[in-house]
Formats: sequence, C-alpha cells, structure tokens
Amino acid sequence: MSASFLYALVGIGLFSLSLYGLIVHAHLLRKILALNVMGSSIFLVLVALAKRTNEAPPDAVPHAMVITGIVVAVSATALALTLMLKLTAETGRAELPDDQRESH
Amino acid sequence: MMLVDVLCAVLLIAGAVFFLAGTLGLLRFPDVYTRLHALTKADNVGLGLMMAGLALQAGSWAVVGKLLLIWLLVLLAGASVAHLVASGALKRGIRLWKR
Amino acid sequence: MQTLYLALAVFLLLNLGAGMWRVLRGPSAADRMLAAQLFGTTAVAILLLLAQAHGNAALRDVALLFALLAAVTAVAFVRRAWEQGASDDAG
Amino acid sequence: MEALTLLAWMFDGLLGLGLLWLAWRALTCPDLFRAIVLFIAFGLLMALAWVRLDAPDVALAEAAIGAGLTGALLMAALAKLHPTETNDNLSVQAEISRPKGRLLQWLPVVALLLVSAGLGYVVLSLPPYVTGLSAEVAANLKTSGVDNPVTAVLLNFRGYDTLLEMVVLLLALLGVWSLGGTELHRDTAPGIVLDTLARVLVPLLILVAAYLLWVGGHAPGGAFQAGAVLGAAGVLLLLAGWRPRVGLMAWPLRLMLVAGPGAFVIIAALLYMIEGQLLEFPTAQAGILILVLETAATVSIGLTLAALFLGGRPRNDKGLT
Repeated sequence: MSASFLYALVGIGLFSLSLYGLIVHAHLLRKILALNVMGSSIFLVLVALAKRTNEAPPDAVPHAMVITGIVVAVSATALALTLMLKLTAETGRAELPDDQRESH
Repeated sequence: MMLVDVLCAVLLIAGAVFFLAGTLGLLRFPDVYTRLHALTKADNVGLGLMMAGLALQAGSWAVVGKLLLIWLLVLLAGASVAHLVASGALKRGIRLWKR
Repeated sequence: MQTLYLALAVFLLLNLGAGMWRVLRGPSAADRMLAAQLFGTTAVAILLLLAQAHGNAALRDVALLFALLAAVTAVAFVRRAWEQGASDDAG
Repeated sequence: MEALTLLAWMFDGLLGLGLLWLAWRALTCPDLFRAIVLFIAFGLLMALAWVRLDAPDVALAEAAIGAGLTGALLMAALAKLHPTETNDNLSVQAEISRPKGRLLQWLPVVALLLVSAGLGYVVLSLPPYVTGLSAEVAANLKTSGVDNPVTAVLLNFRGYDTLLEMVVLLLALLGVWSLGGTELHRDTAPGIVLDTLARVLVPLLILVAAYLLWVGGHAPGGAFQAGAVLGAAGVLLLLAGWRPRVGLMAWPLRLMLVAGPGAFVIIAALLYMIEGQLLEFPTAQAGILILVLETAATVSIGLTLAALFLGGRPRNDKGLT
C-alpha cells in the first residue's frame, strides 16, 4: 500500500463521518460544517488517487478541479450561512422545520 | 558532517524545544494571560531559531530573504493578536490569575 | 539532514496534537483561539522543514500565506464574536 | 533510507489520524464555537496533506481560503446567530439531537459502515499505478502558453469550466445580495494596533496576490490562489472598520465583479470571430491571453469573496444601493 491509498482511505473515513453528521444533526451550522468536511473528503480522495503516477509528477487535471472546488465551496458556504441567518431571523430557530410537527 | 550541518541541527532542535515549551505552557499555565506569554515564545524564539537553522542550508539569498519575511510576519501577527486578545479579555472582565 | 528535517516535522505534528487538548478544554473562547494561533505557527515551521526536505520551493509560498493570514481569523474572532456579540444588543 | 521511509509513514499516519479525529470532534462536540475552531484546525491539516500529496497548487488555495476566509465567515455568522448569548465562554450550546429508539440510532451507523467498507474496497481494488491524463497534459503543455500544468488545465485546456466557475461565484454573491442589504456604517473604532496591522498587512497581501498571479505561469500559484489572498485582504480591511465610499459601491464595484467572467466572454467572442473557435488560444498569443484572463479573474474572485464576507447588498444609511 502506498501513501496515496492511505490518504484515499482517510478521505473515505471523513466522507462517512460527515455524512453521519449531516444526517444526525438538526442545527444548520453543524450541517454546513459537515458539508464542508464532506467536500474536503472528496477532494482528498481525488488528489490522493491522482498521485498514483509512479515517480512521475501527479496528474494535474484533478488538482485543477480541486482548486476551483475549494473556492466554489467557500462561496457556497457563505451563501448557506446567509440563508441560515435569514431563516433564524424569520423563525427564531437555526433548524429546518420538522414536517411531522408542522403539519398537524 | 560539516560544521554548518552541526550548527543547523543544533538551531533546529533548539527551536523545536521552544515549540515544546510553548505547548507545555499552553497546557499548564493557569489563565489566559500567562498562556498568551507561553504562546508568543513559541512564535518568536522557536520559529526564529528554526529559521536561522534553515537559513544556513538555504543556498541562496532570495530564500534567506523569504524566510526572514515569513518570520517577521509571524512576529507581527503574534504580537498584534496577543495584544488584541489580552485587551479584549481584560475588557470582558476575565480575571488575572493570582497565586 | 533529511532524516532530521522529517523527524522534527513529526515531532511538531505530535506537539500540535498535544495542543489540541487546550482547544477541547477551553475554558474561555480566547484559550481555544490561542491554541489555533499556535497551530498556525507550528504549521509554518512544518511547511518550511518539508520545503527543505522535499527540495520544493513552492512550499515556502504556502508557509508565507499562512504567516500572512495568521492574524485574520483571530482578528475576526476579536472583532465579531467578541466585540459585536456584546454591542449588537442595542441594535 | 530506512529511517526516512519510516518517518514519512509516521508523518502520514499521524496526519491521517489527526484529520479523522478533528473532523469527528468538530461534528460531535456540543459547543458551536469549539466546533468552528476545530474545523479551522482541520483546514490547516488539510493544507499539510495537500503538501504530502505533491499538490502545492491545492495547498496554496487551501492555505489562502482556510486560514483567511473560512474562519472569518464562520466567526461572523456565529456572532450574528447568537448576538445576546455571547458570554465569556462564548459557548453556544446546541444540543445534539438523537433519534428516538435504539434501531433508529444505530441504523445510520451500520449503513455508513457498509458504505465506507464498500468505498474502501473499491479504492483498494484500483490499479496502484496509472498515468491518468498526465501524459496528455505533458504532451500539450508546449502549446498552452504556460509551464505550470495546473494553470494550463485551468485556463487553457478546461477554460470553459473556469468560466462557469466564475459564474458560480457570481451567482453565490447574487444569492447573498438577494436576501437583503447590509448597512455601510462604520464598525467600532479598530484601535491603533489593529489599524496598524491592517495598514501593514493589506499592501503586502496585494503584493503577494500579484506575485502568485505572475508565478502561476511556471510554478504553483495562479488566479484562484491570488484571488483568495485578495479576498482575505478585503476581509481584513472590513474587520478593521474600513468601508468603501458609497459612490464606489454602485457601478464601479459591479463592473469589477463581472470583470473576470466578462473578460472570458469577450476573449471567447473575439477568438470565435478570428479563429472560428471559442476559447481555443493560438499558441503564439496563449501566454498573454492567459495573463489577461487571470488578472481579470483575480480581481473578480477577490472582490466577490470580500463582498460575500460583508454579507448583503451594500447600501448606505439612507437605503440607497
């Protein structure tokens, strides 16, 4: 096993952790953090697998994708945070409404 | 091993010791002000010694200049943040530790 | 020398792990922030060691960015989470 | 050599464990502020991971975004979320809701363990060595106008993607602006230390952004990293209480926000008229065209990120925009 597989496995572990966090937590700030970790985990798998080029320099295409991904992720985070603040201002709670509780 | 290598190794290890001291201080000191004191030692001296060690191996003046710039920037950030956090903590009424 | 650079990098990484205890423990928000500040400095040192060990000059630029931006998060903490938290009550 | 490999493995192993542990604590600890600090530390370790994976371009982007913007965005959002609850501890407790019943609690855990095992099996069954697209990139690098393969991919081979990514950034900002305005009044006085810090750091940040932009042609760096650094400079200015004059906020700001995608579209249209192809750079002019595009993109990315931190369509006290 080479180091690139080690990092790919870490990426998969991070993906599962963040998916669990995304499902279990109700607070939206936590969901936003979980989504960010999930993005990083996928970037980690991509870049780790790009390094399998046996001594040659790693594949540049995934690197380019990840760089734009990082910048897009931070702007999406900013939008999500603004939406969360707006929702909190309207409803007083930083959580999405629960369908079962609201529909009676 | 050349003399330069020995000197570099000594400086690097001394720097690492200051980092360890900084972490120990962060863990062991009793309040936020004393912990600030420990932290800034790692910034200033620990990184400074490491920079000196690495500069000996740098090979070009451009690299030495970049190392110096990085160190000065960390000093500036460390000193400013220490001031801001300490005065903020005082304003918010976090008490000073007394024996 | 290679071995020394990498050994020190591993040592600093362990050091960083020990500092994590202060982030978890607190007690005040300032303590957690300070620990994060120390992580930034440690990362600068690790990057410079790796730059020398790998012979990759680009890593010094990464360290330069960390050094330049080390203050931004802490300033955001002091100016937003601390100061505005108290002063926003009126408005 | 033996000791060197062992140390490299130790470093990678510790870094991997550290990443997993930080993510786990950031997602489970009850205090939101602590979760944010742990997440910032997570970003720091990610930058080290990129370095170990021979991706210095990605490490530069992660360092610029993770150290400057993400932390500031999260801190500001937390402060606005609980303006009254910030006491000394600033511990904003958000209880971790757990589903009722043992079955519902363990079902996601078991399902996710199965998912990780499946993904892990897939990754481990991949061939250990592949060339991917690196051979194609290396073969065409000569015609791209730059020497850094990552910049060549971003600005030349996959120019369409980069154009659309710039539009995505703009859309995110439009989304934030459509949710309401933000007053342009000044912050509390920054104090002499913060004021001096901003006055020293902001020019340096702009200089480093220009350096990264230029160096991106032949070494790690480029428009996205430079834009992120510029964005961090904007964040620092805003935190130090600086606000642009209202006159600048109207059309000059908007013009600069669309400069990046606009330059892409104009150059694509010109190339279509001359060469008959959108974004197919002629080899002789590719270098200069890429530099023009990158400069416009850097300004737009930096301003967009800073405007995202301001959080809302800027308007003055009279409500004008």
